[in-house]
Amino acid sequence: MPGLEDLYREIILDHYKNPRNEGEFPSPPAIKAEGHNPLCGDELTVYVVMDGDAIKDIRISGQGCSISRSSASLMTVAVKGKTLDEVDRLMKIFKSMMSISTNSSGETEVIEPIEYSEKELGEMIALQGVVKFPVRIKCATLSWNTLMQALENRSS
Amino acid sequence: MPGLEDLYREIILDHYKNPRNEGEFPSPPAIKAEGHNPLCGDELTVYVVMDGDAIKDIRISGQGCSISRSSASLMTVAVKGKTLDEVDRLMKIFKSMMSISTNSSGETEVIEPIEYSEKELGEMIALQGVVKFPVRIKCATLSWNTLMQALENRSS
Amino acid sequence: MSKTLTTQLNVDQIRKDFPIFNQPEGKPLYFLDSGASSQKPQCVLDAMDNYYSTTHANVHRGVYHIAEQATELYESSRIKVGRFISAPHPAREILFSKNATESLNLLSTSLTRKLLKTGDIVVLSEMEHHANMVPWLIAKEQFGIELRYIPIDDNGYLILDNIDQILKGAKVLSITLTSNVLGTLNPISELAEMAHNEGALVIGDGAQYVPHIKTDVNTLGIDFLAMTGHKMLGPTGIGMLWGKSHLLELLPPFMGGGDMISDVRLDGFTPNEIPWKFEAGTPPIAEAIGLGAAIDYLENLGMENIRVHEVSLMEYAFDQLKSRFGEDIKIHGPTNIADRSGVISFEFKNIHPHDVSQILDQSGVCVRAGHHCAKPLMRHLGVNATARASFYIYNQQDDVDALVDALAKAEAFFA
Amino acid sequence: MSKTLTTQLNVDQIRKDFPIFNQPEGKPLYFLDSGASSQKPQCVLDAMDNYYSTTHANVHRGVYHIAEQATELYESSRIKVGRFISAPHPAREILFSKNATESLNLLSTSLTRKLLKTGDIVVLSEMEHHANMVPWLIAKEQFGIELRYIPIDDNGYLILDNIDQILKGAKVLSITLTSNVLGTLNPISELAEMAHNEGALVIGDGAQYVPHIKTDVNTLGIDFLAMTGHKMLGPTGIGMLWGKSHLLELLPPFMGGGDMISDVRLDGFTPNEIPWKFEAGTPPIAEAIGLGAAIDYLENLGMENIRVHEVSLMEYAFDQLKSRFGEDIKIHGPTNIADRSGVISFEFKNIHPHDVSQILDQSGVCVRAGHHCAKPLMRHLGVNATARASFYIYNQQDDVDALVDALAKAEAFFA
Ligand SMILES: Cc1ncc(COP(=O)(O)O)c(C=O)c1O
Ligand SMILES: Cc1ncc(COP(=O)(O)O)c(C=O)c1O
Repeated sequence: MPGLEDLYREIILDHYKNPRNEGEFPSPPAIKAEGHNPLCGDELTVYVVMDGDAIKDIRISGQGCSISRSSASLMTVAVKGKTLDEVDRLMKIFKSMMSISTNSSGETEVIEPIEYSEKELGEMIALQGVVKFPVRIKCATLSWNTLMQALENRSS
Repeated sequence: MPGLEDLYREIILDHYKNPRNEGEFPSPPAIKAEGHNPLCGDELTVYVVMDGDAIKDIRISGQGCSISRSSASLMTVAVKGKTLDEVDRLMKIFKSMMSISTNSSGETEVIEPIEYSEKELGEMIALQGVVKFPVRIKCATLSWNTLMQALENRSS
Repeated sequence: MSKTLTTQLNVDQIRKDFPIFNQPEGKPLYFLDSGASSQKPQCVLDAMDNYYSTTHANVHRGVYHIAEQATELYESSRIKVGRFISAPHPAREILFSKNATESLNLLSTSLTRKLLKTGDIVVLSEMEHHANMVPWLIAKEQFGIELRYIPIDDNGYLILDNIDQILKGAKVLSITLTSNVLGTLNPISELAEMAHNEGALVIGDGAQYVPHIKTDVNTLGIDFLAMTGHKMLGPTGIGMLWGKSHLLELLPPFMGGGDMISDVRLDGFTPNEIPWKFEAGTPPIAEAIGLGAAIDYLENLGMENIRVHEVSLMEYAFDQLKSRFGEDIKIHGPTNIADRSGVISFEFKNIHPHDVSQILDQSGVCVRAGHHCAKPLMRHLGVNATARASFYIYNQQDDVDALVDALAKAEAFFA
Repeated sequence: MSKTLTTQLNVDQIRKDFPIFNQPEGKPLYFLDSGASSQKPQCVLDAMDNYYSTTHANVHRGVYHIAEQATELYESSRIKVGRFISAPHPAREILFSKNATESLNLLSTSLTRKLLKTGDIVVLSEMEHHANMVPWLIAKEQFGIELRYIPIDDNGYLILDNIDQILKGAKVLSITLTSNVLGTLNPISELAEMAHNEGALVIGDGAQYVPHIKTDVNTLGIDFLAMTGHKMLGPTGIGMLWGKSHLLELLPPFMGGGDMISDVRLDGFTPNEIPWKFEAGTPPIAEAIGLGAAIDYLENLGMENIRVHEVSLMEYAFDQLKSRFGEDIKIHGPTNIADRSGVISFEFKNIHPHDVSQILDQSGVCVRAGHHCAKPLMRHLGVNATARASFYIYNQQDDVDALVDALAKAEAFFA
């Protein structure tokens, strides 16, 4: 059985206790999406302010467990200022990291794992231990899925 | 495991090979009912000619296994000439004999077992061994249930 | 600190019967999630293994000996279930399904096929499990029935002030005997009487009740009772439904297939007699047999003793949790333990239930975290999730102590 | 007389794995009723016992370790099932139900809720098991869909002369891959192609096929496949349904309850993602795990080898029965064994199948007698019932010999 320290790294606890980019933006103009985790009922809302092809600013509000909230916070830091292509790659990298147990846990999303360097992950690497706790993967991916939803809402 | 001789007594084989009161009556005036065994799909039709309160004559047609057909044949012999009250008692006696394993086999009909002497059963006692083969009880009771149905059709 | 429990159960002895508590290299297992699914005693596993190893065959259709024996075992489990809840006609009034959820879907479907029409009113409560809510929401979507809900107050009790109004004209009242989140024991026989006075049928969801409290459908005064095997020491894959025989006879079948018919033609079919009319296809044979063994085990302990044991554990737990954590722990539902079944849902400081559960797990303490399939109730409570500890026959003071200690660790961890 | 079988299976070894064939004081058991339900190898019982003894807990909802492990085991069985039939997306396209019957009811209900409307045509065949007939008869009764049947000829083959006509305008073709009475292997991929050309969805009933013949849903070319665990060495209480993912996504849920929702409000609900959308309530967890072990066992033997073994047994049986009883035995279905799966339905002299089966039982020979849940087919054959012997991996020449000898005894008894 994997230990707690695999799950709760210092970075995670820090982002949990001091979440970055928390709050709301008026929407519109900000694009917005709501996501929730059917396992526990946690909900969060993502607000994105675009600047052309890039994410100019992002905020997140809602409730959640330490994994869900720290992952959201880490995500905001990672994507702010990035172009959509960069964000897409980050999302794929993140999902690849999370998908290690995709098959055996029967996760719905079958993402083709991609090659990446640890450096690209930045602080998000702290979430690596989550894969040893398959039930929590949904907590970690909630914010990403909601961001993707927001970006899709934009195009439609 | 009970042996074959419990099930297939000589009397049974005799009534199976030489069924009494086989055939049909024009209906009306004869009252008639069709019964079938959902287990195997066997079907039989009972024709009853009443004389006031008594069964004047009875015939049976259809297909069935040795137990079902011999029981039907034995029944016709037992009820011919009897009043409805007598028939009702015979039916209850027969069901009591069959109901020994009623509960444990989950039979649908929960008949209050009644007291009776073996003499009242006559040749029908040959069917006593059927209770050791719960699945076959439905074969043995098919003709009786169909007769009851016919008598009910009459009153309605 | 170490008040002793008031119990007739020999828990040490009981735990020996459960292989999961006796693993060779087992770390301690403080299993406080029987509300989700109970553990199984060896005798239940043995009953199934024995069956498979000596006399497995499909039931109802075989003339040969082992098929007949399989049928006999299967049908006698039906009777055991019936007697367990004092059903007037055990052999005819118990149906086997796959879980309580199917039992409730069977009812909602069968009732809407025959007895309910557009605009008819079905009354539920706001504390229902999704299993007794979503089937009715589907019926609403499909057939236009209307739903009314009995609200709940801040202490987790049903608000009965306007109950006359709510039940007025209702065709069905479907309600849980006890809440899987709050633990509230609802006043079923009173509600049933009121509903019957309105001409409504009454369905009880007994999933959380029947495993813990001596159940008599006659005194409950209801018409149907849904149950599930895996929460009462039985295997997964089996649920039960009790119904009054004249109602079961009236209702049309739910699923179609083998065994539930008396005749099939290319253009129609005639249903079988009850109870088989409601059992389409090969039933959960081994599971019924395992459930029968579970019922024997429970009856041997005595359902009254089980209740006393659980109440005593609850008292101890309330005591310990409150004295250790005071205002830092908030327990949902009635404070009067006599009004509760053995579940404790709580909020602990500001720590998310997922995190609570995960940290408790490190100490071998298993509690559930989530919405407990009762999202409308969660919304009422103003939370997304709670942590929930629930008790059963194999739990003891140790389990409560471990829970309290592990909570203290969680407190420290997230401090 | 003693032709040897063409087989890669070591049946002596296989039989050692099945406790029912190794009972201490066991009389010989010639089990020829696997078509109704197969026996179980020890490894299947062990997988379930192990699960219950080490890591049982309810799935999907628990954060703690044993709940997580239970979920992992349950979900990995899903993937095993998917791979076993070459499903393109094993994790998303396999649903667990309680039996093949539920799988088919799920489809008939879900399809009528969304895709079918009054007057829409569903095509079946006249050789369907009640499990693939009664659900559609219910849908007909409830929603006014119309049924057409592909007829069968005297040799037990589908009559395809007018198939264009029959499929014209059809919305669904639901058909068995092989008849549980006649043994006929139907030309599924051809039929599927024709049905697809008409824009119809194609459902295969694989209950009698998947346990015996290597199955690849892609080459079959169908859209849905219903299966059942207990006929393929698995436990009772579990069925499976494969469906193309985009279709499963399109279809509304069948039953409502826990786990199949993403959100529930007092006035409505949002379904979960596939496959869970179709799994309401606590699923058959241990049963899925047992089924996983059964699939491992079958794959280890090799599905191709199993088919060769059964064909060889059938050849031997046809040979023996015909040479011993000549015209006194009438075997239904195709005479070409390559066109058959391993079931032999027969009439023997004028002896009623019940009596045949009962007398055979005295010699330890288990065959089924009855209408085999195919009453319309029985009517077509002009009988009320047949006796049926069916083969599986643990059967051998001995079983056939015992059948023949016991039939001779029955002949003598009723002479
Ligand atoms: C062809 C066919 N379809 C469906 C079924 C139904 O299977 P189950 O009873 O497991 O639902 C059977 C088995 O009886 C069958 O032979
Ligand atoms: C109150 C209540 N009703 C119904 C259910 C559903 O039981 P099952 O999942 O066995 O169908 C549960 C259990 O989760 C429950 O707690």
